[in-house]
Amino acid sequence: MELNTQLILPEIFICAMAGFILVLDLYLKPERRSIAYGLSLFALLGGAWLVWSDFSTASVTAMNGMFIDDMFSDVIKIAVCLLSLLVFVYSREYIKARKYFQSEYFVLGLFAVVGMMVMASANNFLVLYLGLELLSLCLYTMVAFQRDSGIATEAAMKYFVLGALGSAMLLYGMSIIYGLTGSLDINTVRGAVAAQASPDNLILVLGLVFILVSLAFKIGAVPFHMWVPDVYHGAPTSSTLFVSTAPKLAAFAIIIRLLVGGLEDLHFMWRDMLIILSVLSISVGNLIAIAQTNLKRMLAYSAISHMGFMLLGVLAGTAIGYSAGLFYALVYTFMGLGGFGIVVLLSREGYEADELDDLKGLNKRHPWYAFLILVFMFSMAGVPPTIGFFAKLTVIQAVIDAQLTWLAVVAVLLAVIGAFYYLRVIKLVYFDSPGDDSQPIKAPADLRLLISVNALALILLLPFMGPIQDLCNRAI
Amino acid sequence: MTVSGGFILSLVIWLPIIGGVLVLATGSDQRAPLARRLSLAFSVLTFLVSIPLYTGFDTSTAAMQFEEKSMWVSAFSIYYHVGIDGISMPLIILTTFLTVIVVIAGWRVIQEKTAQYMAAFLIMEGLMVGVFAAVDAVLFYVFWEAMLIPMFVIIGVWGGANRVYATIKFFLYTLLGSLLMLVALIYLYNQADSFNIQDFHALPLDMTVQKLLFVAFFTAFAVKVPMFPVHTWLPDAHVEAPTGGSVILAAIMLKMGGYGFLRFSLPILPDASHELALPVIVLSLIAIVYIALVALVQQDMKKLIAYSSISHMGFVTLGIFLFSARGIEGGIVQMISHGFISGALFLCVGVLYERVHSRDIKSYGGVANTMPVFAAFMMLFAMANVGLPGTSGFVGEFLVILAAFKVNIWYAVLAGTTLVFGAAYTLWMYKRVIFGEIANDEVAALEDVSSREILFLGLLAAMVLTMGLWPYPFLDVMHATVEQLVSQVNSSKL
Amino acid sequence: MENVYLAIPLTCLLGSVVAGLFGQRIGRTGAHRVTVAGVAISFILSVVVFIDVMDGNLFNGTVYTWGVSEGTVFQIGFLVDELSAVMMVVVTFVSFMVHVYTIGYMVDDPGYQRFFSYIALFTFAMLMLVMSNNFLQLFFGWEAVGLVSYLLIGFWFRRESAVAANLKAFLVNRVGDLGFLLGIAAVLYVFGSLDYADVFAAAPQAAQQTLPGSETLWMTVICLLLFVGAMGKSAQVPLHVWLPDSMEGPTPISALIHAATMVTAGIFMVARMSPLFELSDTALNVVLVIGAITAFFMALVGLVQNDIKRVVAYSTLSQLGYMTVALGASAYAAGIFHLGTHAFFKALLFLAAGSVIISLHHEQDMRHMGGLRRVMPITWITMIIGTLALIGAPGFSGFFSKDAIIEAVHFSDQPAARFAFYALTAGTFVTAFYSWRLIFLTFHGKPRDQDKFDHAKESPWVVTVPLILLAIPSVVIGWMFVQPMLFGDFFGDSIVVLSRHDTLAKIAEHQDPDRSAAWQMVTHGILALPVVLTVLGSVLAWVMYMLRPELPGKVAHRLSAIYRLLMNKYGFDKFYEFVFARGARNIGGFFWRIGDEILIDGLMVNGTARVVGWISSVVRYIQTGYVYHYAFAMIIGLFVIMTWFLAS
Amino acid sequence: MDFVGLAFYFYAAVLVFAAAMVVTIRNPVKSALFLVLAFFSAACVWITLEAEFLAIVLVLVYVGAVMVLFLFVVMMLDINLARMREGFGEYLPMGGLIAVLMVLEMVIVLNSGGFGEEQFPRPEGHPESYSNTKELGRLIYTIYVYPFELAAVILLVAIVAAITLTLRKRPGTKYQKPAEQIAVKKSDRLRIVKMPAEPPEKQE
Amino acid sequence: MIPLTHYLVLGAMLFAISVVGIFLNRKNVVILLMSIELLLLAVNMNFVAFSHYLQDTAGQVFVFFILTVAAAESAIGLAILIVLFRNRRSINVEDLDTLKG
Repeated sequence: MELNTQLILPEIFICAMAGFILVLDLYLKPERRSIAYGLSLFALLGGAWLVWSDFSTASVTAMNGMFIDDMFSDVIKIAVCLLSLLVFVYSREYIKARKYFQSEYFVLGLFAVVGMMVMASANNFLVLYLGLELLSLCLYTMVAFQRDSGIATEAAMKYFVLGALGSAMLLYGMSIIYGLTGSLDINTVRGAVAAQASPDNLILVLGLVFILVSLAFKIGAVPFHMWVPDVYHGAPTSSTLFVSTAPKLAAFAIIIRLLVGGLEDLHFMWRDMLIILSVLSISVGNLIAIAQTNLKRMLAYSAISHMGFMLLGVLAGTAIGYSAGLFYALVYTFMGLGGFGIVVLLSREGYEADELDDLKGLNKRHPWYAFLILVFMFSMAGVPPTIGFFAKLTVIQAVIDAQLTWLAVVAVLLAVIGAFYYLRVIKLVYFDSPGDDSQPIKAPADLRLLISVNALALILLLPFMGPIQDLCNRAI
Repeated sequence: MTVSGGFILSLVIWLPIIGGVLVLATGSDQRAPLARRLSLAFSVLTFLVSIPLYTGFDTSTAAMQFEEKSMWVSAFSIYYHVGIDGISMPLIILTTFLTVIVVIAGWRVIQEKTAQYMAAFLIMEGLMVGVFAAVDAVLFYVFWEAMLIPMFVIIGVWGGANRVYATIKFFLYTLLGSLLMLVALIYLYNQADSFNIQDFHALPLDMTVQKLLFVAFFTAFAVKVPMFPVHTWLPDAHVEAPTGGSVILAAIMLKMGGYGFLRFSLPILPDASHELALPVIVLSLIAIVYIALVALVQQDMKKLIAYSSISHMGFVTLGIFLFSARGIEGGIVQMISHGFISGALFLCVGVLYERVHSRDIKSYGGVANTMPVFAAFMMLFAMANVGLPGTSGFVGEFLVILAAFKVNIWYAVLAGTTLVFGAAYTLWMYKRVIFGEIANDEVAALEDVSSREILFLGLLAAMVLTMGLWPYPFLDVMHATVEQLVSQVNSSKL
Repeated sequence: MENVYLAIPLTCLLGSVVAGLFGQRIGRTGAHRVTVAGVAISFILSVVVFIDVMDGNLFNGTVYTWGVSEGTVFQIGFLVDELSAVMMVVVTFVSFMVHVYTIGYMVDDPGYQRFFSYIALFTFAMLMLVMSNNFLQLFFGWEAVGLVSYLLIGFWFRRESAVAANLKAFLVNRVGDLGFLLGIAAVLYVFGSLDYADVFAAAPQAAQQTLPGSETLWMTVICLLLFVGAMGKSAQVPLHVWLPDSMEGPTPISALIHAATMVTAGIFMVARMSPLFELSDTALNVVLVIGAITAFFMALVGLVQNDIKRVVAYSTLSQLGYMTVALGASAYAAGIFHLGTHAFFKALLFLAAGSVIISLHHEQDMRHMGGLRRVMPITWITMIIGTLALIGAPGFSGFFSKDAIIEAVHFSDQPAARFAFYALTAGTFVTAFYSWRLIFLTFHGKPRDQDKFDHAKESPWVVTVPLILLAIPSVVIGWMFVQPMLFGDFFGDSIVVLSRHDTLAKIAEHQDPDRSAAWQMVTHGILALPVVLTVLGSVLAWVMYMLRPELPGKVAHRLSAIYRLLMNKYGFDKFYEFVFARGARNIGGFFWRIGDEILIDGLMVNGTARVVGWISSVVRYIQTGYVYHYAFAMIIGLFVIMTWFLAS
Repeated sequence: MDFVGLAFYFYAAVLVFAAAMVVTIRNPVKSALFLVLAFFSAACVWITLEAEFLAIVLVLVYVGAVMVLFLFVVMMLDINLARMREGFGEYLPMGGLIAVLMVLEMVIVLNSGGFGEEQFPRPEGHPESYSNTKELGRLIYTIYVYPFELAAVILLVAIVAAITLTLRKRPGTKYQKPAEQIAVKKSDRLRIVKMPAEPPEKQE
Repeated sequence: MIPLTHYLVLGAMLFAISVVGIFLNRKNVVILLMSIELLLLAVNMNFVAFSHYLQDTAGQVFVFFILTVAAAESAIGLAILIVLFRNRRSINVEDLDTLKG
């Protein structure tokens, strides 16, 4: 019976803060809610700091081996905390303007973060499942949080139903694996699978397929992507921000935990499945994105294609590949954050700036924001000198390294198609003349500052690629 | 961090970029004059800094010079590694020189978002120099792609009516090409375990691989050059781009393609290059003849010059794929001289456009009556474009034709037709625009070139003549490098 | 001495640059002073050099290295030998005359300075051409004179006809230059050098080299290619079409460039290449045929022209034909000799015609002239002299050179020589006819345009002096040079003739070495066929234009078919215009519209874009918005993947 | 076939039937009730697997709580049953096909050995002393304490979520506050004002 | 005696039925939620069966937690359902189609 409670201190801390905020909220006047907001920021910072403070280089288990704390999990956790922090800052004014600036929103956010952290360091099917559910339940609620918005609730409903279906599939897969291996502990499973891994072990394939499909669903890979556009589009942008960023990392984490940690010996099987999924995701995502007129929806499809690229890294099945995938996921989350952040930035009370045409001629009105968009778009398109390029570089390198050059070629060709709609955004921003709407954008200073930093980081971090890459390499 | 010859090269790369950022910082158009002066200062400074690259250049060796090398991404052994040899050095000087010209040229024309315009050019200058200077493949690729962004914006923002179509076409065309190249580069990395281009040179590769890689590189460079049949982005881009944009595009960006062939295709894939030389040569000849004929019927001056650029670049690719020192040197000289000539011609069109706001040949005629000095300049550049001996235009074509004759008489004959066709479309345009009675009131109202315009046209004229009458120094710097290149391309890797 | 050589062209260049760049500042007089001075100096120096060369001081040296490639060194340098010395004198002298003449001719033209700058530049280019010691520089000068000719033909750029003519001239020349350039490439390929000395030295060894996989001699290929260049510059059929149109340029130009010097560059070049041409009979025969055709048929066209300058222009064409034939017959010396004499008398004729033209205020149509001899005697006299020289009246310079050529062809045993001989002999008749026709129509009979006639007056001294100065050599030069140039060893090694080709030597055999060659030619020539024909032609002209002025119309009517053919200049212009000019444009348009816009852009580029757009607009409807469809998609996805991997 | 077997097959049949009814029947109330049936028979099936505690929990929690919740919601929302009647027969064959195929495929796989009798023989029943409940309890509170805590968090989230989503103050509704009613004083209700008598207006 | 596979088949059938139920049902969201409950039930069936045949209680523990989560899930589901109903005055699945394309 070994607990090593100090290892799960960050999770405990954030939970405690969440509970505290919940209670505190009862005694807060509505106009003092900012305190809850501030506390939640503090909670996230604290959590990140706690993880950082014992940033582990070796992997240690706790909670009777259900919890694993290694570098990978720490990287993920810190990233998750920081991302969520940014999300909160970005969305503050937005939700204020939409009259649901409630402590519960942040509390749920915090619990979601806890869920993600649990996923990041899950060493047991059960824990992994619970973390996932903790996250999902919070997300469903956050999507539905703008109660008076029809599309938000519709999105929430779709998300809920499909999400439940997804996790059910995960469970089914787990049950099969459990049946075969007789254990829920990932390490044990690994051993057992290694023992009986063979192409003609149909049952193993069955379990694998179910798990894979559910994972594909969580990251929104085609053909399990269909919730993504609707949810991203329907949810209030603040929630979209949240849903589209940190959870991707968590999903990547469980992919690593399950496929790599647990079932790596089946790589020869899931590699092909992932190839199909990633090619489909990149192509379909990019293709449909071209036809979109709504910025959030377009970004949703772009997210799908990006996840496809991330999978490229994973399916390589090599250390390089996994670290490439990790790097891609990290980079993507920050790009996506910026992308949706722009929508938040341009929106104001009673006005959602989520139609592409709302961006027309932005350069004339706000050259700086226009420049930010430029950076985000080129980074998503993977054009140097942005980090987005390096993300693509690493995954493609991994793929070619795995003797899948043809796949790399296909991927880049599809990337060209993808580049088109990013360019179209820039075209709207720079080349078109502004529409009638010429209201000044009054975003809070902290939002302006952070989003600028966010954008510039995509370029200015370039000289520091080396350390970042090394970090990813060692994290795997 | 190993450095030979100080940080001049880095300075040439980053100075303009920093300058561009500063210019950008001047912001609104109220402070446009400041932006102009600042950008002029930076461009001139950069040019001055780049002079030592020529003066301090050791013509005796083919090795990289002014090298700087420091670890960038250890995980992929990517270095910040720059250096120049006889091929890249002239092109770098060309870049810094023309940027000055472009800044001067944009002085009065660009009235809105001046800072952004100037900044774009400065930043682009740095990036282009980076492309020529990069010794590390990834570094090369970063500059190569990044370069597209400012050009994309320049064409899109300050371009003409159909600019959006043109600029997106331009961007996607080039992106498609270069992404395939990226794949090729990474493949090579996985083979050589290093992104250093020179290590690629030494890498043994079997034929099929070489062919595939060749195709990948070829798409990238052929689009940039541009070669038939992937040339159609160029006329559109040129027509829509502002004068400065056209100048840089024609004068330098197109050279990237030729440079790429020399830096990658030939030395890394010698056997594939030999194997596939014929198609490339055929395409080049098609470009020379076909495009020249197309140019003949253009009504739009810029389009005409754009097509003539394609036709002239045909000589570059032709020369390169003859695999003889003379052909390659001819190709390089052609690149440089075309840089001056096409730049000058676009500036001439710009001078007219600025006054009449029309690129249509029909709306001119008898300009010589009102702008004699301008007419004289344009005559010079037209003749240079025709490839008249004594102008830079002749040197490259001459060498390439000589080299082509060696390989196959008919190459030389077909290439030679440019003597006639080139003269036909250039002088016919000149005749319709400059000669004749004054066509309309706008022409009658023209006033001759200002001292500022005389300045940049004169500078270019001087270069065109010097290079035509005494190409020795230009050829001299590249001998060693080209010799080495030829030996590389003629030694099989199989 | 090197500095002298250098000074000869550079003084002209200096004059040109000064007049061109600072023309506005130094003014008209300044402009012509500086240029005339320049040319004068180089004329004097040329004479000095000529004498020096006569003393046997040849020079072959480098000025500077133009460039190096694959070990081949391209240099700019001078070769001063007999041949170039002659050319230098001729060029500078005529140019000098023309400069002076121009002062009067262009006096009221706004482009005064520009004009002087041009002609000085031309002189420079021409000198570089003749003094060159290698093919590269030869090509430089070659193209440079072409450029200046282009500029000068289009000097009056407001005139549509002028700018059309100069474009035409440039393009046609370019066709020739293409051949020339390829020729140079071939030379470099075969000899690995572009230096005359090296090439000529190596020529005999290379004589038998054939093209890979064929019987053709490299030498033939080289010579033919080079000759194509000569055809362009020296306006040989079928590349002659530009010369008549070039008369759009001011008359001094016609005299200097399109009669005396530039057009003879081709002749000079072939003579210079004699060591190569001698080695290829094929080439020589081609030269013979082309020359003969030009000589005769262009003369015919001269018959029907009414523009005084065009008559002279066509006579120039035909005379160039004579020279070419001389080359073909390996009588290079004769060719050069005729080149020299022709330079003088043809320049004289042009300037005289120009003098007529200005006195009639730029009236060029002979049908509006007549009876001018009374008002402008000097012009009349000089022009008569020029005519006599042109038709080859015994004793005049033209007689010696032309007769020598005909004789040479007569003795040549090249297959094509017989045809050439007949063409040339017949040519003399035609020449005499149109030359006298010009004289009679212009100076004799009654004034056909009274009011023009009344304003007509003799030209100022700056015009007439050059006429006189040109008239003198037109008469005497034959006597002076026929002996050394044709039968003496005047040209030394600068011209190489195989003994079996040496027609001039054969002529010499038929002569008594003790008596002066000139005198023998006269006595022998008096009764020879050419002179007889000349006389007949002259008489016929007198009959038709003095005695029975109504005859020409009748004849034209009777032989209307031939007449029209001649008026249309055998339809060359129309043919070229239709086939090349229009044809090229149509093909270009086709390529552009169909190739670029429809196939590549429309189909490949935008086509792809459109397809992608269409696909996306279709695919997006998969996203129906119905949860059950989403669920369905998931299930199907699961199902398919499951089956796929269970099956495999 | 012994009693256990009989019970299993019987309840399994009922379970499948009930499940089918749940998804096919039009009326949500009925399908909710069928779901109850399904759960109940599932519980019985689990009994045959000696999972007594879970069986009971299933009945208590689901049949007792969750299903009630469902029914409550169904009743609360005035769903227009008329529209529910609109048939979806046309999708039935398709759906049925998929279902059958899936089942077939999975059955094939599951029977492909690996889960066969020899690998997984029916274990002997536990001794009387064995308590499934106790066993579970021991595990949950010791080894699985971490998941247990997480489950607690999840439930908390559920509560928070449910409340924040559904709780609302209707603007129209009126509330009584007895405390205030009792605490009223005269002064609150009655105010005495002095005002000068006004002279009648004169009219002439 | 009953072999393990029979339990698994039962689970599979339940799974299939409820899955089909999800995309067969176009009228009533509530039934979707019920299908989800069935789905989980199917999974639980597997786990219980395995845990019995493996003689490993972990499976049952898992089921225990699944039940908990399922309860929480259904609570939230119903909450969303109610919010939806308040917005739309309908819980008809076919009405949930404003987001598409």
